[in-house]
Amino acid sequence: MDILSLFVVVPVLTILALVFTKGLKQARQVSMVGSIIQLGMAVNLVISYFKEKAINDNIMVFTKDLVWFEQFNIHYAIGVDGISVALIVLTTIVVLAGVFISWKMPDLPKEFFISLLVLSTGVYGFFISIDLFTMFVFYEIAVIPMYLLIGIWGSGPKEYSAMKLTLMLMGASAVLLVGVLGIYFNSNADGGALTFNILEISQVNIPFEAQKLFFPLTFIGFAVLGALFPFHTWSPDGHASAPTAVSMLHAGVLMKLGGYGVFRVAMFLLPEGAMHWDWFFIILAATGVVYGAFGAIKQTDLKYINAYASVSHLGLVLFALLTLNKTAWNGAIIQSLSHGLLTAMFFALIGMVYGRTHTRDINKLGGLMKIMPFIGAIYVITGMAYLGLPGFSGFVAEMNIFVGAFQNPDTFQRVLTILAVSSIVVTAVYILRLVGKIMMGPLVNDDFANLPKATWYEKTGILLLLIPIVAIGVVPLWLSDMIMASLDPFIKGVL
Amino acid sequence: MDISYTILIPLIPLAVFLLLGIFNQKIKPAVSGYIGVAGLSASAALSFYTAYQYFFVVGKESGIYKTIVQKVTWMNFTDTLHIDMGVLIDPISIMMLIVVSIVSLMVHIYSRGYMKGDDGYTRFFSFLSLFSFSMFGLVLATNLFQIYIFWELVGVSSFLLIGYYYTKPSAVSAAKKAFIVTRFADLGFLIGILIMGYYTGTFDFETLNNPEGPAILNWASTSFMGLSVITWALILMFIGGAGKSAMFPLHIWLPDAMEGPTPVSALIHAATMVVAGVYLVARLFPMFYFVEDGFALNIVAYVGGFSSLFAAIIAITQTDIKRVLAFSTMSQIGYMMMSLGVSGYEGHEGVGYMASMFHLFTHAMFKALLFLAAGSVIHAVHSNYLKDMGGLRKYMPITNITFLIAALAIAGVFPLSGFWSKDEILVAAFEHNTLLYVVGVFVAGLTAFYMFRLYFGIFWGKDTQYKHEPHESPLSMTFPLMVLAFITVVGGLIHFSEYVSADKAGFEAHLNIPLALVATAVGLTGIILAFVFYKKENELPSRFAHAFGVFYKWTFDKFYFDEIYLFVTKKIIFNLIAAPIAWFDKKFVDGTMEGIGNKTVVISKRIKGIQSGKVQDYAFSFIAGVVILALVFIYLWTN
Amino acid sequence: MIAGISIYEILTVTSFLFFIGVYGFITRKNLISILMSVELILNASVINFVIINKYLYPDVLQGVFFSIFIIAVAAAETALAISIIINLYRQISSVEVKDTEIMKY
Amino acid sequence: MDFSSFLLMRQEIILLAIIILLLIAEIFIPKNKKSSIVHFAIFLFGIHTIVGFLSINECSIFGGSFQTNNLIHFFKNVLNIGVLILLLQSADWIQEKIVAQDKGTEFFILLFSSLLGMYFMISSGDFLMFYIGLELSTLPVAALAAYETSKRISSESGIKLILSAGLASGISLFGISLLYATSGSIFFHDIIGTISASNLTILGFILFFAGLSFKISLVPFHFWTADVYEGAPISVASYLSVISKGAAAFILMILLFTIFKSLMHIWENMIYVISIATMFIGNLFALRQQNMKRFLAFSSIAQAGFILLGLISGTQLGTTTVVYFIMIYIFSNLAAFGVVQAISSKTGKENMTDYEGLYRTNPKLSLVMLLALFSLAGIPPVAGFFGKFFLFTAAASEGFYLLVFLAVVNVTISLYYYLLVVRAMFLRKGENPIPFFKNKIYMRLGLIITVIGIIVLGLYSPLYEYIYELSSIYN
Repeated sequence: MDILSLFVVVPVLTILALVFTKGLKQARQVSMVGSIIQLGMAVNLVISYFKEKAINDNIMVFTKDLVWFEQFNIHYAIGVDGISVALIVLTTIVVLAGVFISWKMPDLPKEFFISLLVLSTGVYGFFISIDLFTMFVFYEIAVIPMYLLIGIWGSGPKEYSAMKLTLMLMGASAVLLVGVLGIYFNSNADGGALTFNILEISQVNIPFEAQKLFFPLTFIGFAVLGALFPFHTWSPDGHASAPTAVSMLHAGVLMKLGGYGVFRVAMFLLPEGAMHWDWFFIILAATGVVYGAFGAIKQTDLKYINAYASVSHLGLVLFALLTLNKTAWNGAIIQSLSHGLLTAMFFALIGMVYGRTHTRDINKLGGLMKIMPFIGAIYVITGMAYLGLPGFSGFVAEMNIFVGAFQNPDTFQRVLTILAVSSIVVTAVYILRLVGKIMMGPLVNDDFANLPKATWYEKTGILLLLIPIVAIGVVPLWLSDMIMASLDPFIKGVL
Repeated sequence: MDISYTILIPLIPLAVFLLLGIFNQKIKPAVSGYIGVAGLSASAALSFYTAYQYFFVVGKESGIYKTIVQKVTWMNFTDTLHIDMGVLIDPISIMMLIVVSIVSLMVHIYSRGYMKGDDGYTRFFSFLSLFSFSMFGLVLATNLFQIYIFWELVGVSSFLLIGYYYTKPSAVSAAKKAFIVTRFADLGFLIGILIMGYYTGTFDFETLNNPEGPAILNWASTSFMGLSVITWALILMFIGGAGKSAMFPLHIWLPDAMEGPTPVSALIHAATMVVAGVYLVARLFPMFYFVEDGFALNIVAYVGGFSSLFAAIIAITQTDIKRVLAFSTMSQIGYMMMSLGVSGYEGHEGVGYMASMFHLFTHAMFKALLFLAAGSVIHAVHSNYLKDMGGLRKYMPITNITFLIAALAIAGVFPLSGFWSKDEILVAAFEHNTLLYVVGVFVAGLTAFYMFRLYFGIFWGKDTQYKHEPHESPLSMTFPLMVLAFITVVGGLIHFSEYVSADKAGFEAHLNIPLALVATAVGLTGIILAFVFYKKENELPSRFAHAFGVFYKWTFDKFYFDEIYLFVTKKIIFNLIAAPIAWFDKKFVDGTMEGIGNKTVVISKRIKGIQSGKVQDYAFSFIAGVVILALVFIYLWTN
Repeated sequence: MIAGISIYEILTVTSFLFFIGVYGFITRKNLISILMSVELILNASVINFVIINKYLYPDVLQGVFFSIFIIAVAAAETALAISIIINLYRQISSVEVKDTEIMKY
Repeated sequence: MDFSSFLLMRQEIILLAIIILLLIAEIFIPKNKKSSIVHFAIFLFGIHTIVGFLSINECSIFGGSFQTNNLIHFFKNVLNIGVLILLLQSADWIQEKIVAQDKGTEFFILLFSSLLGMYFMISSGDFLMFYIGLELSTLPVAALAAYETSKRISSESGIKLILSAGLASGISLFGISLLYATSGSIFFHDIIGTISASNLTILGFILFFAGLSFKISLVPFHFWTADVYEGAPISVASYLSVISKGAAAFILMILLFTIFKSLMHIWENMIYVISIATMFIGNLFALRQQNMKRFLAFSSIAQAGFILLGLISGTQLGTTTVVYFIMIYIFSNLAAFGVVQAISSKTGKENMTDYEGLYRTNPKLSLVMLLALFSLAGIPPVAGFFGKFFLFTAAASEGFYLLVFLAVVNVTISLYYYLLVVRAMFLRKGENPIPFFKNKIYMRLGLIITVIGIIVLGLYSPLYEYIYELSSIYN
């Protein structure tokens, strides 16, 4: 078994093992073991990646290619570059943290963990695929468990949110499907065979007319998952209703599929289309950055705040991708990682607060720092990291994006860049409002005075996320260089 | 020369911070106090050692203090642009090291007494260490991005410390305000950095500040709206500096920041962090000076001058002693800015630069002293307000004396340190800009007046009856007062101009006797007026207040700037932007998506009638379908 | 071949027959009548087959055979339909088409 | 033509033999042992299904009236498997409800006759054989629909089916007569040579097409579907929706790709329009159905719209994808109907609200339903996704991107109502959930086979390759 396929096989085996478990205890232990194995594999992958990269300068390493549907030239083709490695590591971390956070899952635990792992299988598969078809398959596998996860284990208007989320995402993937087919049927433009293989298609000069037509489809198809304005409305409702671990996984990992897909498929394969449509989508993305931030100011539900914040932060990812600049791209990938970790952390914390106080309304919360110092402190730290404080991953990402975006002397793009940069102030406003309201100030509700402190598994989950956030923030060089090195093939397309 | 040991200066407080932060719950308060003081002492010792090495052993090379840089790449942006982390040693960074380490150490020691018995004792020390780390890092920064990084970190330390009493809503909102206002200013800073990075291709101070270097020589190559982009960058960066240094109109956070514990006010909001803006301008002084003939520098000068006047006027009417000191700080920083703004570059021309740095140094000492003394008073009477004080000289002799020394220093009375530095500033202003000179002198008078209003109000004035008899603070608190008082007395005697100058060559500064006399006279007038008004409780102040009428009220309400900001944030941003966006999002964006869904269901309901259950209707549709298909495909759509 | 009558006349007749059947199917109220209308439609086709065979392609008897089969199948169909109608009548004592509308929307 | 050529009709003959055997058995099995007829029928049909997999030669007998080739043979096998699953799923119901009324044997005989009709229909080489096959496949089903003689809706569904079918076959016949008029032959291979796009031919084609569309229930010829499904016994509805529809779609495809090939410019547009209409109407109606059978009826209408996407390309790719999709569709829909059947025969409940909380009481059944619905909706990794994706690929290969786009919009709509069922089963707890029950062996076997099919058909690519090879004759 090759190093990459394991990422699909191990979760599947874990799922099979879960089928035979009974009760919460067994289920969570099996999931934990499975997730820890995944984390170990991820670490191993990073090490092997650096080793392999030293002797192998292909775009993708660890490639493997098995014919699947010969007639369509569909292959099970896998391979990774620095970007996918980074995102795989992110996924393993968030999944493991998610398992810890779900340690006390009262209702249908087995099914919960199975769904969670199905989702992660889809995500892994998506990140390792270099075949559009396989990628699409995994994409949908990753999205559909959300319906059950939100619908069964969620809270509030969960049925509505689950349906909305699923339909919007699947609607997007439907649009994407047209785009994928369009790319496929133009992949013989240079006279070769039709192919789904990303690397092969990237060598083909797809006719401009086709690129113009299919770029928006592909872009929107993926970007909806990346919460592109104005297709983001599934995300606040979805996050608000989802159980903690699902919010974590969804915002932390699943939404990254959007940005990754935009980059890996839409922009890599249709560079001319990207340049043609750039002006339009970059307006949407920049609007999303500011819009999401302002949207977050007004919300009173913790999860809504975070969901809008995600719209803003992921808007920044899309914005960075559309600036067509290597530094900004680097920033976009780091932002994906950073946002993944941070938002997962936020959702975990929100889950802990909610689990204790049973409310997410910030007007009903206050002064919690005194009662749960650990959670409070981490909340403040996460807030600070979220608003781009140096020393945390968010800063590294944002600076790359801003510096990169600024490398284009075009006034139009400058204006949008400054607009996007200004979001850091608005971010500070809503984050501080949040932290100030719920953690600081006097205790608003005396019932809260005896709430339990954080438990060991909660702390473990939190630390799992915190460590990489700080690591990226303090020593960004290795990550930044690893990603940067993988960006060259992309930049050739648009320059 | 190997200066890598200087990296320890910031790293030791960082280690202390991590230690105290992570084991917050486990460490006994007393121990954490000692750890904090010990850490800072080590840093201070290293700072002094570095200063000694630099100024007297290795720093000077052919008459010029060289800039020593050691750095490593932290992150790469492009082939040319990257963020480095390292240390940069030159006269002003050394000077700042000294300032920060002395004040910080004193505040650490002081806090052991001041904060005794507080719940968050360990937390407090860990935050102080975090701040010290950040401030050292800022001071030692080698490039724009590094300074920005630590700039943000001091901002957050400030946030944490202002909000130290986090259960107090006023403290929380003050902390938020401070952070958001400075963050807003930092936006300017960041954009400035981006512009600078793009057009000069570097973030390094060395390259940027080289008068012969490309950054300065090519300033005119690109322009935007009539000004060089570099000028724009400098202006934007100055906005960042102005935010942190509480220059008008970004000053509103500073008075509120007094919600933090008093040692914090002394350290952050008087001596060190708030002068970061001055330091930034000084750090980039060659650029400010050479690019577009000092256009940006003029802005610095006027903003500084105006702020100093504005703050001094407000300070007169305030009744919260910490707020008076806060406005005083703002006023004095305006002074420094003004001084930088009127400075030249070479030799004696650069007296403004030197004076500004000198004043930064002396001001840090006496303002920290003032705050700590005020803290001592507050500690004793448990109130911030002048009305609750009076006649305290009998109870707190040491505090009284040290406060008096500091007040005299800030009023510019010979031979205290404030006299010397203020004099140099006025000299610089006199030589370059008469208007600003007049402002400077007037502000000097105002300063003397409000400081002594404060002094008399606290230590003399009415004989207040105290519930608990106030008593002198413990040694841990008075010791720092005495140390700082000592520096305040002797600090002026340092030949500052030999060490710190714009062109780094050093020059001989002379006392300009006439100007000194004018300044002293004005200062003494202020003191005497205050004496008349406030030595004994009397009717004069309220009569004068009446005489000024509306103007007094405006001043008392700080010219309604808080209200304006509140209006902008609450009414405009919150109600006119965020609320409509939230509404728009719900109704339109989400509404559209919902609408698509709902419409589908509605359509589905509407058309249910065609499935009528009547087999004849079905047959009719069948036939109609056939007929339509036949008509369409035989006659209309035949390709 | 019928003297004096061309294929057009006969086809016109069968078309009329066809449409009468269709009209009847759509308008009659009684299930039996509707069934008869179906028979009309089938008969129109039957005549069509025979006539086309006779007039246009007289050498092979495809049409004629086809019509025989149609008649046979139609008989089966009618028998089946009648039996279902009878069963329905047993339950609701009616053979009106309006009584077969309980399943709708 | 010697006697051995009858062997080429092996499947038809065996099926006929089974019918006769059942008739004989009906006579000889004593009244109190009538329930054994179910085992007997299933056993015989199982044998028939297995024997069906023996390969067969391409042939054309009776002067071209009857023809068969590997693809047709393969498709017959698919139909066999479908019917076998159907029998397994309805065995309990037949035992309990039908045999009790002493109508068990007839049920099988009618069902097999209908299947026999389909064999002849898809193997037909001329319009006569086609017509007879069509009627043979329809009329017994009408009888079956009205099988529950005590239920009014069953009779109503029977009468609706027989009348609509009569009308449809009448119109179809009229069309055939016109085609006969213009081409001079009822043999397909003759027609291919003479057909041209004259107005009369087109009219004839449209009339004929309408008749066949009735069976596939394409809009606007679909109205009978929901009512008949609702009223008919579940196994009959299931049979109509999968076997009957699949066979009709298959023969439509063969006819379009062979004799009407030269009219492609006409039927391409026609199918384009009808496909869109069918998908939208089917989905929009399915949205608000509460009765599971009605729900599945409209869902199957929408699925028929998707099948047209493969037809429209008119290529080997199209043939393959259509056959592949129908096969997957048979498994998926049978799984869904199987669950409905299981629940209905135990509790008599057929409404979506009755399914609330099903997962908590009957997890396995719910999972089968989940897989089936996901497969119908086209969610990977179950087979439906592959089927749909390839259909879309076929349409896109000829440049029908807009059609594909509208189809994927419909996939999203359809996902909505499939998820409504999932919602009822999994998300809701339900005040009065269906209590746990254990299925009998036949039902379990029937469901397991469908589940295996749903999972394996998509992931196991050689099957697709195999169909592709078989389809090369319709290139």
